Amino acid sequence: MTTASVPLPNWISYGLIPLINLLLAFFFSGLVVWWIGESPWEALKFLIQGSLGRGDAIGFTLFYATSFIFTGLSVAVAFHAGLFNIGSEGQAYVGGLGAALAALALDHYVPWYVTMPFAVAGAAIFGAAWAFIPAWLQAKRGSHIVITTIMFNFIGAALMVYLLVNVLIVPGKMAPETRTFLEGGQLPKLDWLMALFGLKLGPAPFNVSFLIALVMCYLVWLLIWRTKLGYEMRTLGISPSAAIYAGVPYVRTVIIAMLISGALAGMMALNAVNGAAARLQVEFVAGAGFVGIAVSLMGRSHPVGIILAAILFGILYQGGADLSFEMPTITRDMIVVIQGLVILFAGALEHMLRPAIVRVYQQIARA
Amino acid sequence: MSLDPSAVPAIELVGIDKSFGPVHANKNINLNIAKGTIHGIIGENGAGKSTLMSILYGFYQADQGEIRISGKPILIRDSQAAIAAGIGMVHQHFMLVENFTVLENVMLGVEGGQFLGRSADKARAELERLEKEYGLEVDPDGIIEELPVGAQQRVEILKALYRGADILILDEPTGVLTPAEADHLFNVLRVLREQGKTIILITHKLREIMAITDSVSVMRRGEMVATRKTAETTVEELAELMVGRHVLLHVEKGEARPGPVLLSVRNLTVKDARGVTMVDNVSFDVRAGEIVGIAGVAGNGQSELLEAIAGIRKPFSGEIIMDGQPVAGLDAARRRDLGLAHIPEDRHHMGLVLKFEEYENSILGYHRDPKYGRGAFLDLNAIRKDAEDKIAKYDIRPPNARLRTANFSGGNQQKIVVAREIERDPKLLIVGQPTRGVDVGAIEFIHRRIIETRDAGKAVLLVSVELDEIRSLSDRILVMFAGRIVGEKTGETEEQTLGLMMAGIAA
Amino acid sequence: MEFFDILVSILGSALRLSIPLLFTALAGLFSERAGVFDIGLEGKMLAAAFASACAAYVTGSAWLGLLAGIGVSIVFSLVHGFASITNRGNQIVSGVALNFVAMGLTVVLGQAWFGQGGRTPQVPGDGRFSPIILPGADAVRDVPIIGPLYANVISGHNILAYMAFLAVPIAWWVLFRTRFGLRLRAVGENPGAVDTAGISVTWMRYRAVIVAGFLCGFSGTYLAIAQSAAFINNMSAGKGYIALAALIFAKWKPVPVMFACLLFGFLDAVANFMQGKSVPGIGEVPVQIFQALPYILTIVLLAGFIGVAHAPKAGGVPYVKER
Amino acid sequence: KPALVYGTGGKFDKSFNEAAFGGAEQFKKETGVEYRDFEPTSDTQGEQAIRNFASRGFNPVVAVSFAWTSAMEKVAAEFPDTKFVIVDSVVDLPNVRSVVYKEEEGSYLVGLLAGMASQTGKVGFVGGMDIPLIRKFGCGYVQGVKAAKADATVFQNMVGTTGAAWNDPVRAGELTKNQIDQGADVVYAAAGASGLGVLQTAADNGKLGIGVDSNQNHLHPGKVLTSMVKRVDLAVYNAFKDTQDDKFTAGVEALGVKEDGVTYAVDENNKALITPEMSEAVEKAKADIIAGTVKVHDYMSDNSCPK
Ligand SMILES: Nc1ncnc2c1ncn2[C@@H]1O[C@H](COP(=O)(O)OP(=O)(O)OP(=O)(O)O)[C@@H](O)[C@H]1O
Ligand SMILES: Nc1ncnc2c1ncn2[C@@H]1O[C@H](COP(=O)(O)OP(=O)(O)OP(=O)(O)O)[C@@H](O)[C@H]1O
Ligand SMILES: [Mg+2]
Ligand SMILES: [Mg+2]
Repeated sequence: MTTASVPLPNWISYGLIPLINLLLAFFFSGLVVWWIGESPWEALKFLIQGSLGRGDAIGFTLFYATSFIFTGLSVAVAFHAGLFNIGSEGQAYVGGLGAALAALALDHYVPWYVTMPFAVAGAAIFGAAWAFIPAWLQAKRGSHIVITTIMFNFIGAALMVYLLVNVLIVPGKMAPETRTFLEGGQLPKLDWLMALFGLKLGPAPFNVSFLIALVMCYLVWLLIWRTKLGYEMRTLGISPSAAIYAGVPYVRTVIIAMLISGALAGMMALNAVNGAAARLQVEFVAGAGFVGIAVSLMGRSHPVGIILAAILFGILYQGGADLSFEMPTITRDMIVVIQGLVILFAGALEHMLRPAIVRVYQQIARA
Repeated sequence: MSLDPSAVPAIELVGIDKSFGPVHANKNINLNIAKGTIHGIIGENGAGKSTLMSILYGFYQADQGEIRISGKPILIRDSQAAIAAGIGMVHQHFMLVENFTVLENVMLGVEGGQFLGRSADKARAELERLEKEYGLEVDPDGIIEELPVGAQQRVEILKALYRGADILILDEPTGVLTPAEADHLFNVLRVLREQGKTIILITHKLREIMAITDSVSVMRRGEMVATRKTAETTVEELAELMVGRHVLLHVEKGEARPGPVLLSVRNLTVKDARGVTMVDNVSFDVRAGEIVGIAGVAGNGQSELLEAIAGIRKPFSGEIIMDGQPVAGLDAARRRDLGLAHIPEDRHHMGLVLKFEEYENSILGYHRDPKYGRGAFLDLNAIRKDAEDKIAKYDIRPPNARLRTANFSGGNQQKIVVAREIERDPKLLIVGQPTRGVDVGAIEFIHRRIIETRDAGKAVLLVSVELDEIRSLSDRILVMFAGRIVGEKTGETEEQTLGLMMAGIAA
Repeated sequence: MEFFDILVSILGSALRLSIPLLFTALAGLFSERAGVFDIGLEGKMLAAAFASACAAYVTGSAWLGLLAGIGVSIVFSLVHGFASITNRGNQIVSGVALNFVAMGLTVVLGQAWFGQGGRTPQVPGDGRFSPIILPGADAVRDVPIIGPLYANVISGHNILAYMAFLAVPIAWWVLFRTRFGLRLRAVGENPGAVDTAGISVTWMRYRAVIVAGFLCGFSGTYLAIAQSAAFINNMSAGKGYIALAALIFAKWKPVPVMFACLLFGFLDAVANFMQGKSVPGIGEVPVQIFQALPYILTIVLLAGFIGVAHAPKAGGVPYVKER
Repeated sequence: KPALVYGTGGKFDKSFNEAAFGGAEQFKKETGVEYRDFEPTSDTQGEQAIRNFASRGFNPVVAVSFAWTSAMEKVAAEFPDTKFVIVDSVVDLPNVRSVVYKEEEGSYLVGLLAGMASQTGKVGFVGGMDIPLIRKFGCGYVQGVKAAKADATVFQNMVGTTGAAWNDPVRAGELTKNQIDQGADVVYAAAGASGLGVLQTAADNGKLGIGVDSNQNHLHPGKVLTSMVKRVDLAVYNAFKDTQDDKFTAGVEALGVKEDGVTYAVDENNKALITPEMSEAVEKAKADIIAGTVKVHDYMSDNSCPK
């Protein structure tokens, strides 16, 4: 008999299965490491030490995690409405413009906590704006959002490079980037938070936007499971035909979902631009938007899951940097491989193990 | 025609068993069918008929059991094997490639050679021969999606014959046919029988069973409950076997006290995606305190009419006036606000979100109602409380508002929908196939609720393909044929008369 | 340098730039016509480029390079098949995943093996597909109009380029004139029909994705050891997505696919040519505009201004018989 | 313990980074002192690598490529007692030595050769990322070409405007092909790894290329006119050496023809291409520059190039 429609308890569906998938992904990553002639265990050791071993390491880990929480939420919100937003990367990039403009405009005159709301708004609005056209095309014209968002990633990159190279660059400087923000344009580090745990943050750019990210997690949770809009998004996401029956307005819901998704992606810039670099740089997103896909898939599109997944990837990114430093034969791109494998196993192959697990479960259930 | 019992049966099914996850669709089925006969299979929706046939055709694999073709046990691993064993099937939902030509569809799988060029010409010749022989005209170069359903079904039959089938399975072939087409089909089947081919005919229409089959089997909830020689049984007996007890589907109900008109439809025309007119300039009224039933063979536009009134499908032209207010421009949600409730035909794809928990479905379509939460937020406690009340009142089992809807049985799923829509106490209730795939207990329960709604002075519009249901519930009956309303009758009207009207013959 | 020479030069460049798109789009054609969407074209191209460069560098033979490219690309296809056909996973998610695996793995291995920041070493002469001067090219070079056209646009490409254009009629013939093609198209429209006709949907789709892998092998190889002489990090640079767009733009038909790819190639060539030059009236246009042009155009086309494109009906939907 | 952080091109890029690697190796050979190096594959890794070395007590920490400028500014401030060296950019901190080259002078020399070698009187320049530094190369090159043929035309293109531009030989090759189609018969590549595409295309089309940073003549023997050698190896070697004999000096160090920081390369691969009068002329130019009688304009001095 087929096992597809046999119900499983949540702790299996949302706990055990993702965990096993994750382990599979790591197993294959280990194979790659072994293939290029290094010891997976050694690698793992460096990875953990490098990401959790010291205060600043943890700081970096959480810094990366912050970015991934934003992009993960971004992907998840769209996902709940049945939309696959691959454009978080570009939306975050353009969002950076909003965040930077706010900082550049205000940092001379006001302290950071005055600038912050404007930076948040700027990032969100620019990010959302970048998601709008794909959303509109999907809703009105039915052009596939996956393709359009990918295209907008490229267009966004071109736009930002143009602005940075020709408009925002500091004359005479080599690198295409804005001037460094003053205190008033930056988001302060969370040394005190680390201090609470007796850790020294050191140079790690772990900053206030982490708290903003947590707030966003709560808001997203509210939106999806506690609001009427969220209910409509989920209905549309699971069963478009039922959504029509229920009178869920398709165009409006799709566009709003994507705007929220884009806004969340945009806010990732707070962490990288206002928090860390204190300037807008070319390619500052550095793939965080794509990591969001893996994070959201791993976290089953639930804020709590996303936080955990984001921290996991934070560990990968920070630990990976250290790893590649200790084992020069393993470049940091190893992370991209792992990321791909996680998406493969936690996403595309999520059902691979289900039949087997269902049988085992039924055995145990009977016994 | 040989009904000699000593002869080896063409088909023997021994202990066939099949489950789809929680659904036990076929339970230890045994069946013999003699060569050169037409064998009917009847049963409620969801009884397991299609599943059984799909197993015989190798589309599904049985979990247990054996299949013997003219005595020889064979393993039918896939349709290839079935075809090789001389079995052909016309599926309930056609299996045609819509943007291919008739010829391409017929050739698919039996192209006769790596390259299409010459073999196509051979196929064309053969196809034309078959068309002549059985009088199944279709244009070999016609594109499927541009053909009427009847023609598409002919293509399905030609496909089977082209593959040299000796055993032909037809799963509810007449559901989509006009009576004329149906008669034509039966003539074809008779010709095939003369040639010694064995035919299995699945249908809901006892009339057809009596008209054409030599023997008939009845399925109920996955089991094969009886097999009879058609000559030796009666419609009443079959009906009783089907639902498992003596059917007096006539629910006792008092006189209707019609009030003011709550729904009036004026010159409504609805076209489907392909631009084919499904509802053709229809006008009628439904008054408070009456049940108006719309009878008709499936596919004569009732579904489209219902969806147009519900605001799910855009009318092409005409007016829909609800409680004195034109609503053609409004979407489903707005119409609900005006007091419309809608029990849709398809609970799995419209009425419910199977992945949701029960309580979430209990507000589907009404989630914006302030009673379920102020402002932008949902008040989960209020919603669950409300859901539990309905569960109690409608005896939905298991009584658990936190259970995934997909894990309720169909009948209970249907009760969830009925409870949600009727408990709104709407001004106007429109109902489609309220008891499809629902067991008898649930059927009576749902019927009673619908009548109570009427007696509470609501207007009810009922669409069903089950004549008995229509007759026992409706105060007035409108008969729909080919998108038109061909006549109006009272609930007491004889089945035969209605049947003729549904066939588009008499008015 | 007057207009005609410019045109010739741009056309030649456009042709060269459209080859990888063409192979890839044809790959997508087979896969999607069979109902398997493939965002992973990008990754397959990249993996193939890397494999071919490595093999060509080690063996010094371009053809072995091609073989390696095809092999690796097919492996990726099979993984995609395993996820989206056998395990009925989300085809887009699977494609995205494979793109990442390819992007990362190529650099990781490249760096580990050659220590050139993920690049492979330069492939020596025989390891590359070098330009072929068609017979008489030099002879007719000076004939006005056709001379330069033949000599600089038609002639002087490498064997893969000519294969690409040969592949178009072949693809058409296979899809519309063979049993394989008939079944392939059917499985992309209504797998149920194929199944009940006694043909294995799974096997059909696997064959389709294998063909896709095969073709991506060519495009990757072209990038690495025909157009250039080594593998470079992420050298596919989004071409896979552009090819996908070209495929949609061409409404899943072989010959239009060719023209779509030529169009995108032309845009790219113009972008290169225009850079630093000023457009009469407008003045100097920032290169970024030209670099973004193919993507912007894609959006415009997808927005339906080409009329609605009808994707294969069963596209993107795993074939599920039993719920 | 000295440490070295390469640019994103990778250690063996046959160019800039490989030159740096050479310098470090030479130091190791002479002194027997081990050193650590790291090859970032993306811009984000540079800062962490530099910091990691510093925090692990490496000294000096040498970072080649302007890409690490801002990273260096940050980290050097964090570790005031560590000596840092940045190549190709200026970081104004008491513990940082900034080594820059007078690329305009080296480019002038190869430009002169290009001008003389060109039959068509048309030559090309393909830059990597469009930044002042690369324009500086182009500007010196143009001056050299004009010095040889006052009426010569020079086509100039940049591969791109982001870090990717250093890594895109395909586009670089297409740009080169364009220039060749327009008549160029010598093309100067100042584009890191993308330059490989330039030299490749030039060679494929029977034209001459000019290499950059390290001696690239051997890549396509007989097809590379010469290479504008930039002695990054010197910068690295000196940095290591000076720190060892603690003669380390912070501040800007500008290496030109005079300091032998930039020059043009002649070896058996391109001997045949350099005619006696060419070498005579270029040697003279070299002398004049050292003597100061020829002044090559530096683009970055005023962000403009004399037409
Ligand atoms: N592919 C499937 N996956 C899961 N459950 C299925 C599947 N097909 C049928 N079922 C379930 O099996 C049961 C029998 O279905 P089946 O289609 O055989 O009934 P039927 O007698 O043909 O009904 P109808 O008269 O409506 O055609 C139903 O409960 C149905 O929901
Ligand atoms: N399309 C479907 N998708 C998911 N589950 C289904 C589907 N069809 C049926 N099921 C499940 O199969 C089980 C039986 O469904 P079915 O419609 O056959 O009801 P049933 O078996 O006839 O029970 P009853 O009619 O007595 O309520 C239910 O759990 C139902 O959720
Ligand atoms: Mg059925
Ligand atoms: Mg049922």
